[in-house]
Amino acid sequence: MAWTRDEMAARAAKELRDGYYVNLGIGIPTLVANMIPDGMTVTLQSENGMLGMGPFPYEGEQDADLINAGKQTITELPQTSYFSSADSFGMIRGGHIQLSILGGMQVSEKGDLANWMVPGKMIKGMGGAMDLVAGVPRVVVVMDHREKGGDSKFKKACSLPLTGKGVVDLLITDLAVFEIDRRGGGAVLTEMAPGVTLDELRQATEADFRVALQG
Amino acid sequence: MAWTRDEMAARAAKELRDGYYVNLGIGIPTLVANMIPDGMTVTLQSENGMLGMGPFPYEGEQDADLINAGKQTITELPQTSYFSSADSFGMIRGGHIQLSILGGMQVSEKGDLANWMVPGKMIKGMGGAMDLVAGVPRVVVVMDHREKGGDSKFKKACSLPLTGKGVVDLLITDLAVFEIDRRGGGAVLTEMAPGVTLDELRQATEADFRVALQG
Amino acid sequence: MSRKIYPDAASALAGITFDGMTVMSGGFGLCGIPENLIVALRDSGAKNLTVIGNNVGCDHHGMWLVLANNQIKKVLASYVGENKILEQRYMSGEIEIEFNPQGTLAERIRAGGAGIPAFYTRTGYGTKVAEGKETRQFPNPDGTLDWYVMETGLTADISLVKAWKADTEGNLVYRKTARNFNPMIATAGRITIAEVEEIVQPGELDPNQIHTPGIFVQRLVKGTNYVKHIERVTTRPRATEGGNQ
Amino acid sequence: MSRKIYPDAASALAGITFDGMTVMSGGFGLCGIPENLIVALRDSGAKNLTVIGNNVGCDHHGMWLVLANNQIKKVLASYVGENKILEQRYMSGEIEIEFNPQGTLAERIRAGGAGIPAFYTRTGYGTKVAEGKETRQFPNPDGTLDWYVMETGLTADISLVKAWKADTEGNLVYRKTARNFNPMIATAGRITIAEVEEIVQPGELDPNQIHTPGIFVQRLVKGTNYVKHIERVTTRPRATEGGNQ
Repeated sequence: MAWTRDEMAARAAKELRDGYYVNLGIGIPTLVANMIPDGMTVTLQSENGMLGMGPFPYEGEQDADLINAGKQTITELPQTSYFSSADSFGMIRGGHIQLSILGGMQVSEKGDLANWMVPGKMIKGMGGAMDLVAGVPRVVVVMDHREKGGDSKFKKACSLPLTGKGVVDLLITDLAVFEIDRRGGGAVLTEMAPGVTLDELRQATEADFRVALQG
Repeated sequence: MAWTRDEMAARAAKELRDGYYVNLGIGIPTLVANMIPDGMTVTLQSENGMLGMGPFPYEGEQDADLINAGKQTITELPQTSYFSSADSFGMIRGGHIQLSILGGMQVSEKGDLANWMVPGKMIKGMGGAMDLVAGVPRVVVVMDHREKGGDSKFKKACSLPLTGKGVVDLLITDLAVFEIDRRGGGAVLTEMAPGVTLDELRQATEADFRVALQG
Repeated sequence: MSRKIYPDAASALAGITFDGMTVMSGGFGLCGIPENLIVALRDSGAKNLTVIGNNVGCDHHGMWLVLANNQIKKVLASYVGENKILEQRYMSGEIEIEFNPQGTLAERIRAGGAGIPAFYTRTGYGTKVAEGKETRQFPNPDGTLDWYVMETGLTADISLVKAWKADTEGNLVYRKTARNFNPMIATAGRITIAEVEEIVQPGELDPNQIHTPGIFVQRLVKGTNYVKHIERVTTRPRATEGGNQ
Repeated sequence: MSRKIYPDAASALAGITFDGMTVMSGGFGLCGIPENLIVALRDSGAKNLTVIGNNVGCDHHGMWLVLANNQIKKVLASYVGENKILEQRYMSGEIEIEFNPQGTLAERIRAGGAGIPAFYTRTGYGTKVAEGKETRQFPNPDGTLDWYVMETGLTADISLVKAWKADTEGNLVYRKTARNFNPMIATAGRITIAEVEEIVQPGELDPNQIHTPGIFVQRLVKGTNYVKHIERVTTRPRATEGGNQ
């Protein structure tokens, strides 16, 4: 049985470590913010210029000058700091954010990621995604395993234009978890959703992968 | 009769314009700070990270956290702002400082400047001089016309290692004032100290120059 | 001391706009945009503009007003969603869009203002963004090599920024995430115009805490009638008062 | 929340120094130098250091202490005057000095911290500084071409910075011109240690006014016994009280 969105986010949350500075993308990754284990200090970065992102404001207390990268109103925390976009991406590109969790359209077995454009459709732009995957030392992608039509989104090579080449370290889908070697060493299956069989997974997956299931 | 240090500084002060942001080097250029005409607003930059440099503090009020690029204690003004060295030189390199007045060891007729090292002697370093001459759109050099031994310091080509190539717009010496074309168009004599004759000046000068004396 | 101050946005833009000019405008989405100056830019009628900013407004707000008035020829941005007119004109070829990764765009603008003509970044290597650009390898601290893309600095004929407070010298302070692209854009304009919510006297802002020194601001105006439209109001319910009593 | 705080400078450096490491240290002259951390670096005994900073202390002060203790092999700086031991060892070839223009040094450190492996600057073109470096032309806005020098980013094994105040998260605020190189150096260390005059609780510093966000600070210590030696005390006489009465 495939993992739910919340279960995928919960699996991504296991990548958090005490003291980490983390950037969360839009969609399922946003749910990870609510799954930080008690007693663990994790500081959330918003690439529009904020460290220490707090929860949504109470109704009526929203501040137009305080939004996250998804343009949602948020709040500050006692340890919050604000800075410019140049300083924000200096932080990101310089490798100071330990972990980035973001969504994807396609991931390849070499760690390539496509998540910003579909040829022939309106291009909205890559926003900060290309900088995040290029700069953050550990990148986790959370996405459905298959297209609605059934095609595998975990591929030998991405067919969509890339967001980054050799940038994904861990892929979490609704069916399984794969560790990927950015330097071309291939993908390794480490976990499967309950009830999913290896045969079913191979059927649903275009990418090659080795199997090293945990405990 | 040669100009005094104060007279050279006063001539340099004529280069100031209302609203200018200006960087003054150590030595004679520092004197220019006291010669800003009444009613003219000139903001002084100190490249260690300050705009709006005020006068020396009253005795006993010096603050170790408030120095200029010459490491002298100074004061702030109501309009003062502080910033990092990277931001300071971004300002300088980006052409935002309108005028730099600094000392020199040698200037060439092509606008080359040497003012940071003498081969065989201890090198102290160029500090911010190379950035200033490379970044500021108008560079004025104030220096003695001759070495103590009598050799001309305004030369066909600098014999000392350069601080910048094609960077000087105006040379003020104790004997004369020359406009210089950074792009290789040569030097033009525009003023002479009182009592100095053109023959004497040519004797004292290695550089070629045209003559277009003012007024 | 107050020679930088103009009575309103229209007069602050008067005499310096021209067809074909490049304009940078601060803001992230609609957060921290120079609302008054954008309206004045629309009213100036200047055409064939190249507009540089993270976004180009969204339907009915911000730089969309200039777009809808047929003044924009080319856009450099990182994200242009929620903007139907732009979508139509881009698909029809009427408007050219150069997509820049957000961090690359921010750094290109900083570079332009800081006299850096070009720099290298890993961002975009191996993607469409790197097509036609110089790429090369540089060593990591551990001796391994990575590939990088050369990106160039950006400057503008006019930069429009929005700050929270200014003093009469043009020293600026931004508020919360409304800072975003404004500080770099302030440095990259041949002429930079700042609009602010409040103008105070020199000495009222802490000199230790100026975000943009006045040297970068040539013209200053106090904005009026701020809308500060929020694209996505997200809130949580307030716990019922006295809940568990 | 206070896991970054160490009881003193010696413990903040314990276990992370090693022979041959690269150390960056903030300050301009003796203004804004991490006095306590420099003493701890000397006491660590780590040798063959490469030291990066605008200066290397001056006689009997600052990084001079580490120099006099024979721990430095190489220096990257913009100015090293007023330092007799350094002069002797440089002339005798015992110590290598790589002179960097001050702005280039500041930008190289910023680049190192910001993931920029290299950039171009006009500074130093046609001088000794450009020897052995790549040079190339880039266009100005007016279409003319200028020559530029390629400079590379700098990082360090350990960065030592001095700030005025910190909160327990490592957010830093600097004071006046004691800021200088400290903010960039804070970003460029694999491990950055900050010493401050005062540590406050989160929320006591204005989040709008943090100079160095805590993400850059791995270790934090409250310094003691600040000397803040002034190299050149320059003052003006106080007008006689009641002067003209």
